[in-house]
Amino acid sequence: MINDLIVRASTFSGDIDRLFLLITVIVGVWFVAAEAMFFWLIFRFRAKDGVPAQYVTGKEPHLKQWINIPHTLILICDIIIIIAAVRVWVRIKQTLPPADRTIRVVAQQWAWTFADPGPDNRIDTPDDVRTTDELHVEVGKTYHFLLESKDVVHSFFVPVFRLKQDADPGRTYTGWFKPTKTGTYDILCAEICGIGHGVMGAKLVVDSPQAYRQWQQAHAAEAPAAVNGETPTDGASAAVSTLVPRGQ
Amino acid sequence: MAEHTHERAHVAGTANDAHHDHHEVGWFKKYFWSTDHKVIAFQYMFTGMFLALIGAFMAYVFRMQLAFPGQPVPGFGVVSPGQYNMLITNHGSIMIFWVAMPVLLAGFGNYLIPLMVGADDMVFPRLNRLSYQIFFLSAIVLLTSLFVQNGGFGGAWTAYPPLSANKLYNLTPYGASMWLIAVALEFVAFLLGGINFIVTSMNSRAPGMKAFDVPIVVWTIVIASILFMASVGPLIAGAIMLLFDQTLGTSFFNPNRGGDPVLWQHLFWFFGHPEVYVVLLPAMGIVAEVMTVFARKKLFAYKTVIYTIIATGVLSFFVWAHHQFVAGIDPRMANVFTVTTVLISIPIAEMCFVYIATLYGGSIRFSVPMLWALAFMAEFLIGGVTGIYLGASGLDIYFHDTYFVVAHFHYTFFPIAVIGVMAGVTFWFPKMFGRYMNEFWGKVHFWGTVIPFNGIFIPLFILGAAGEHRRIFDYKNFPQFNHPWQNDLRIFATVSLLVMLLFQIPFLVNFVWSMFRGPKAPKNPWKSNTLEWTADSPPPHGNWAEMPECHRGPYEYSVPGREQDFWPQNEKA
Amino acid sequence: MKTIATTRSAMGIATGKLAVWWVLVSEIVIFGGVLVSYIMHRLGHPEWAEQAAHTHMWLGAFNTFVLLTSSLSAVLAHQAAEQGNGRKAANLLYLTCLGALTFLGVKSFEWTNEIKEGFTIQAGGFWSYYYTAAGLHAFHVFAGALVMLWVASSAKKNENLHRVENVGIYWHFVDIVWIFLFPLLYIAK
Amino acid sequence: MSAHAAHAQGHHRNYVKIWAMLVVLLVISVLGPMTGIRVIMLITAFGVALVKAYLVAKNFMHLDLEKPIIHFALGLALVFMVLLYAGVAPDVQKSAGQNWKKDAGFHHLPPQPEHEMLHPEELETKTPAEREAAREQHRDATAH
Repeated sequence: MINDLIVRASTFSGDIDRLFLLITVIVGVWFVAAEAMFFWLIFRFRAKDGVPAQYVTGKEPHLKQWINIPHTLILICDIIIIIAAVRVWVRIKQTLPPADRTIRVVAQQWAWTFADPGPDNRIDTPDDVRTTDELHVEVGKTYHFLLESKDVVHSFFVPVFRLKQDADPGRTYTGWFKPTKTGTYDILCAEICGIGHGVMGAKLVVDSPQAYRQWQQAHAAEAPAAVNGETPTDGASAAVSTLVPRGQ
Repeated sequence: MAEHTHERAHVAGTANDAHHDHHEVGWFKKYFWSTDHKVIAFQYMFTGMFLALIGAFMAYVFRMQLAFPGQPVPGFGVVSPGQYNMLITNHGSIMIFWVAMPVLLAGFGNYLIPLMVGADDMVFPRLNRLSYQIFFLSAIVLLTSLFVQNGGFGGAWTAYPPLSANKLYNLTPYGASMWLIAVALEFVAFLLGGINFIVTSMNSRAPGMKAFDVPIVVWTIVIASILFMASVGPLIAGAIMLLFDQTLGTSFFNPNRGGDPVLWQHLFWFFGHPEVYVVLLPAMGIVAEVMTVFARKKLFAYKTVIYTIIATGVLSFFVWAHHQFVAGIDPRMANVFTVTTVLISIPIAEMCFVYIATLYGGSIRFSVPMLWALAFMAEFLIGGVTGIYLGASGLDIYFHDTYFVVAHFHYTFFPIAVIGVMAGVTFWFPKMFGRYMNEFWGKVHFWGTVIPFNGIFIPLFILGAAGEHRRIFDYKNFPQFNHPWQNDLRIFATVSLLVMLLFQIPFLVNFVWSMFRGPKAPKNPWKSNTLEWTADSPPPHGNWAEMPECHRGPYEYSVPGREQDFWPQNEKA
Repeated sequence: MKTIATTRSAMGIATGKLAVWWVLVSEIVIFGGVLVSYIMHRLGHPEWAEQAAHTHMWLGAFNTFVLLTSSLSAVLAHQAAEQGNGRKAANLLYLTCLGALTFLGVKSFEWTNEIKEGFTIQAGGFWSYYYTAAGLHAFHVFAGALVMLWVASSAKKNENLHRVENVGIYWHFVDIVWIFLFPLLYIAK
Repeated sequence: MSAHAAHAQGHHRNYVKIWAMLVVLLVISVLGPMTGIRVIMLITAFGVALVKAYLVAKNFMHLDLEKPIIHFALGLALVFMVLLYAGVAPDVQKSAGQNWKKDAGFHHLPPQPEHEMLHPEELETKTPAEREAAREQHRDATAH
């Protein structure tokens, strides 16, 4: 149902949509049943003069079962929902498939900074391609992202990937996604981060392999020069502490 | 058991000149410095209603900004991003801490507990007055925080550090600290108030009133006070730490100097989730009272409701991190919390089923309080049901901090703080003011509120499912959310809000007019059983000349073999 | 002006004492919040131990002794109040307040030295928790002393003797909090 | 038996004797850590603290004579604190988890000077017009 509203562009976005469907079916059945019973009782037992209300203590077995049976059925439905949800959670958040490419995502007050590993496909090397507010990824490749924040809590949210992970300052988060559909989409900050929270969007471009290689070549050429001569020290802090060069 | 049989109210005079022996108190002493639990209840209720108008105005402003971005909002002007954040932060804070809590917990608690347990007042009247004064001070501090330099605090009602801790990040140095002090004062006020509620309902029950003869609304308000008291502690500690981070430069939540921002999230939500049950339970209690009276029927299973209330209360301490699934907690912990979160739906579902089952075999009269109570049950089911989506950790990855969450918690908070409260106000109005409210205008207000309410938040469910994230002042920066159909949904929601706000005017007029000029109401207008209906309307200081005793449970309606279909608690067998 | 509500005791517990127990429930969770956060950080940050080495363990020990003694005088005051001897109860309460003042005096002496040595509240994670936890406790000691003076003033005239027990219970709780604070702040090095 | 009679029975406790035991325990809890052995330090410092707390609660606060509802309420508060610890420690106490680790800006990153902050108008936005809009928004946000 969600994919009518927003396109699926990653491997696990289908899982989340199916989980949504499963919960909608289970919860929808219970909701309709409860509301129907509710309105039927209201209509059936509306005040009719001369017809007094009944004295029901709630201990009568034939009435108590109207509570106990739904009670146990809901418990079963809850267990089904829990199992389905945990399976999706484990697949997305707790397993890291081997990565074809690792990118670094740094959130700061009101801008996203991305570091693509560049032609040598190793992160934190001089040939990294750093861009602001624009992330190019290659369709069909498994990506790991190292997510950090430089100041306040932000949240790396890519609706088309159905992916969200908060970036708490002082921590590095590792997650993965695998794009399946080319196109230009949005990256959002889903945790309030001050006045510029509303302008803190970034562009996600899922390229075909050729387009991606072209983009990488074009940017890799100017990347070393762009880092204004300062030799980036290796290690995680390199990408974080150097202020963002004007990569386009 | 208490050995006194016939207590004389300390008011020497007979019922009608109950004020006789009191020296004639001045206007100020009677309304602003009174220790009478009914006057303090009105103080809480009117402060809550006044702040509800402010909260509603804020909602009006930022919904207009969302529907027509950039255009000046009539009555406010152009909304800048900083103002937008301030408006949503303080809309959330005001509606939860300064409207739902005072009206539901303190307003109804103060008014109903002494009357329903058959006491003349709270056990500590002066402490009760002090708790309102601290609450009033907290409201003043919050409202002034909106007008200080750089504006009010804009870091959301959850105030996550380092945004809330570092003035260079939130750009509202004074607003942030004043907001925090206001919230801390409000906690102190409700701790003091809570002690009064718990001890009064535990110790001051009328002779003969056993634990299971106490009406459900008293049970719910007492258990809500206990939940609040047990859950607010760590957040008071957190608030002290955050205030020191803001002002003294300590490093509790500053990651660069050894602190940890996730600690605040945990301390906040350890309080946050029990807090939503603190406001839910009194509303469920009010709905129980109203439903049983207008269905003329005994509550389906009194003990089951008590056990589900206690089960919900205790379980609510095990679920807090479902607010933080993607906020950086360890993914293995998320599995624990998704299990407890989805399982907490069982006691609540059980309670709803028992309420629905109470209607079976009833003789339902659709007067205004019953309409509100039934609407509460119908609307709250939507809120409860959509909670399962967010409790399922896998799905929360997508839905966290989107409008789906906003729509979900409005479908729980709105029935609690507006529909439930309206059920209570319209039901106890004759007792509070001795006059009837107008039935026709009551129904106009009812339909005019409930239908547009759905018009506001059903579109938000759809926008949320499309991935629209919350707290964004202008969606034209995000092409994905700038489609015409999304803008139309936002406009539809805003127009529904305007219609709903317009329909509040008939209520305010009806409320104020009926208070002075409504038709007189007898002691027991709805023919119900609980003790407050045995006192005069409005009850004098000290409530009864001769304190009532309790001989049976509160829900003995339509007992076979009796000509009347109700049996007041104080009537001898 | 006592309401009828206060005279009733449906639970069989005196209203004042029941209220004090509920106050202690809320205090347990407040101090619990600070201590749980502190314990987590101490276990997560072994390097705080060298910051903690600068606390004066002997002053902490003496303060513990002072609070234990004031707990003794508080319970003796309660015993005297049970026997109806309001004057003796009031004197013992004044003795307890003297213990509170000694505690606060030692603490202020201790803090001024530490701040002079440069260990202010901003000096590091440990010091932030040290001043917040001990400060919150000292505030409760001070508030307890004030309430005790108020209770003693009416106990002197043999009135409201039940209050002596209630303030005693609160005082023993403040003592128990310090019994846990002492090893956490001063000994865990 | 009403609470009052229970108190009479509670009188015979010799409070001074209990006080003396508490002082002895205090001395133990101070000398224990002197030995420097970590295990002894833990037992004496915290074990003794628990025993002292038990003594004060039982004898001075007469908790043993109190109604069970009080024990239940106090116990519940303590259980909630243990629950708070169990729920929060995996994130705050540990320095790494399944998909996260504390590093950037936590340990080895030099403490960021408080005043190093990217002002909104310096924010690198796409076109000069948008840069101007961001600058104007900031001025407007801090002006009102």
